[in-house]
Amino acid sequence: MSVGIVLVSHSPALASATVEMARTLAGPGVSIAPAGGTADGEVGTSIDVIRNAIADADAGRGVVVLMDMGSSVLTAKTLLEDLEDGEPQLRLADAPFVEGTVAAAVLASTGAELESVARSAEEAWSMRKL
Amino acid sequence: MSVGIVLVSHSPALASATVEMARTLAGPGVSIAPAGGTADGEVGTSIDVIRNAIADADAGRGVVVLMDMGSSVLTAKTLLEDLEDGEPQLRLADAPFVEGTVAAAVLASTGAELESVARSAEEAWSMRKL
Amino acid sequence: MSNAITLSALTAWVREFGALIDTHKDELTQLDSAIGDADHGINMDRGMAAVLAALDGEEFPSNAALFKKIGMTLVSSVGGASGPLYGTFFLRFGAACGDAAEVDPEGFAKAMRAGLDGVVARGKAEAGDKTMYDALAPAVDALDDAIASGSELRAALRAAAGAAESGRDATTPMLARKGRASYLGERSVGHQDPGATSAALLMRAAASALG
Amino acid sequence: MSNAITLSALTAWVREFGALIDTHKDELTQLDSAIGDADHGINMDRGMAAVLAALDGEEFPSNAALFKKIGMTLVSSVGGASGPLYGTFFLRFGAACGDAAEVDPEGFAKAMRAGLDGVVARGKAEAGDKTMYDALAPAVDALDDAIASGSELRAALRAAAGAAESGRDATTPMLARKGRASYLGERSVGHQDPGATSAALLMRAAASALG
Ligand SMILES: Nc1ncnc2c1ncn2[C@@H]1O[C@H](COP(=O)(O)OP(=O)(O)O)[C@@H](O)[C@H]1O
Ligand SMILES: Nc1ncnc2c1ncn2[C@@H]1O[C@H](COP(=O)(O)OP(=O)(O)O)[C@@H](O)[C@H]1O
Ligand SMILES: [Mg+2]
Ligand SMILES: [Mg+2]
Ligand SMILES: [Mg+2]
Ligand SMILES: [Mg+2]
Repeated sequence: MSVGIVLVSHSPALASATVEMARTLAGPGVSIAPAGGTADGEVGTSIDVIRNAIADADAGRGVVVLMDMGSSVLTAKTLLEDLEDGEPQLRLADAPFVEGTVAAAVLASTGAELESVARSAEEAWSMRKL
Repeated sequence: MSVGIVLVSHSPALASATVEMARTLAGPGVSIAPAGGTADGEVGTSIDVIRNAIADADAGRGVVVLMDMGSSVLTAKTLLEDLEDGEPQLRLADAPFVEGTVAAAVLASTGAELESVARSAEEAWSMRKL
Repeated sequence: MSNAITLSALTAWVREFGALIDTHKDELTQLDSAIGDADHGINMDRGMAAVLAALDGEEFPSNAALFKKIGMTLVSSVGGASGPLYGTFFLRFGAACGDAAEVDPEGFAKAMRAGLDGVVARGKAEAGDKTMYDALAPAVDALDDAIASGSELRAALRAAAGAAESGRDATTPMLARKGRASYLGERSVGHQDPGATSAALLMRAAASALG
Repeated sequence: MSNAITLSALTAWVREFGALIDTHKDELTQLDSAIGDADHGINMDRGMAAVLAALDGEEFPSNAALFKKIGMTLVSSVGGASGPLYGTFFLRFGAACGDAAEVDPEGFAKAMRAGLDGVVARGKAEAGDKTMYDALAPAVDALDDAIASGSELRAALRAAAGAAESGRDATTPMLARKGRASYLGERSVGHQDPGATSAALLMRAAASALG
């Protein structure tokens, strides 16, 4: 299995839609899980939802975490820096949400390691479209 | 009504989820429409879907178009450069999809003009999260 | 130590903060509707209600344990940026208070500084960015100064609460540079920051519960 | 002009391209599964089937009108990057062919160049980026050279098709720098580009339908 990827978003729908898109582009071999919204499916972020998604995505090779914005970022940082205990190896990626996810998922599908997958997400900031 | 915003994506779900998130953050006064997937709801991009979304989002003040990647970008550019006839004033924004949309929607909600809304989307490339 | 702050006093402070949030929730949401997404009062009230529920009938062995529970509950339940920010504040506050079941005024001031540093570690706000930092930082400075110059805890906490309220008021002319309000650029000027407003309530609660 | 290419010959070229795509669709999809999302054959076949359906029983007054229909149909129906790329190719090809109902070999070569420029305007590919450009560009160069040096159209088109096929083969060792394959970095090396493969079919179709 690939390095894991978790998408933290305020919005359950945005996290799931981005996971689906990444699966389409990267193939079914990528271990990617959404962590959108609060535990009761509302807009917001929840540390429990994130923890569960990390457990889902982990296949023993570490998990790259991408965040949409605002409280997603703050919550993921709090998990990593203040609340982590015994989680799999985590690497927060500072990346544009959709573009970084696609880049990470495609690279992860080739069997790449945690750090290169995270870096490919982060390099998406220098992507230009027009 | 605000400047219009159209989100072109391969994925109907991604376009709709991003529209919803932007509406939550920017309020209901923003005129924003999804253009995701092909005319029959499959993954892909369609010029007709984009044209309809532009008509929906237009309130006479021009429309900023954001694209996820790949064929979304190519299709939107083809519309603007080779196929445009009589559409409202269009401005393609070269921006990260989610981050650019939120920035554009929040600014549009304040009544800003087409060019500043597009530029606020484009400035999202220099946003950092960590 | 005679003037130590006990665990039950610290609990009373948190309860008082919850009560003030409840009283001011509409005002906080109102402020967030001008430069945010109109949920700060809702967020904080949901979070503090969850905290008060988590404290009810529970016994905590130490400052650290009490504030770990409070911080984790806020991070899990608020659902907005203020959740991890206040959550980190309390987690770091508690860790700095240590494993005893009371803390002296110097220790309290140091723990407040540690909480503030946690907010900065989390959100990277600087002075003048129009955030809760602009209320918290002057309050922690005022607390340090008062205690260093030998004030009573009661007076020191009043000075801190006053400083937080001045800091809160000073956010009105600022241009937001952090959080969702920063997307508004110039249009964020002229509105009081919601997070600075709730932070001033945190300090006022300390003055009334611990003073 | 005696050796002019008629509108019905141009239509036959497009039909032949559609037939070749249909024959090779599994191969194209197979190639796209190595460095893409395994849909290039499906995309192109859906697009060309839509084009052939749109041409059936229709009369077009001019080159420009015919190729506008073809280009728009591809942009609307392919659903992948190749849709707007081939769509723009045909739109610009048709506009350069002009409002007549035939085109001489020089005009045809100029229109091919305009189509190629359209692909570049759209996708910004450069030589060596491992895209359809790497098959199309040498083909258009070969066509220009052959016609400038007085070759017959038939020979010129064969030279162009051969150049496209060499260009296609040369994509195998390249590192992808455009499109989805570019995410793979080094791992894109060693695979033939699907879009270059379909572009070689476009030139082979011209050689057999127009030669
Ligand atoms: N990076 C940050 N650093 C410090 N405080 C911040 C930061 N981002 C936001 N805030 C504070 O959070 C408040 C908004 O909280 P809230 O409305 O509950 O969350 P959200 O913005 O996610 O809806 C702001 O008024 C501001 O004081
Ligand atoms: N920017 C570009 N410029 C030129 N050709 C490109 C570009 N992007 C992709 N291509 C071509 O498109 C082909 C892939 O087409 P296809 O699989 O139909 O679309 P998608 O990549 O959207 O699934 C690639 O093999 C490449 O030749
Ligand atoms: Mg808010
Ligand atoms: Mg919110
Ligand atoms: Mg493909
Ligand atoms: Mg595709």
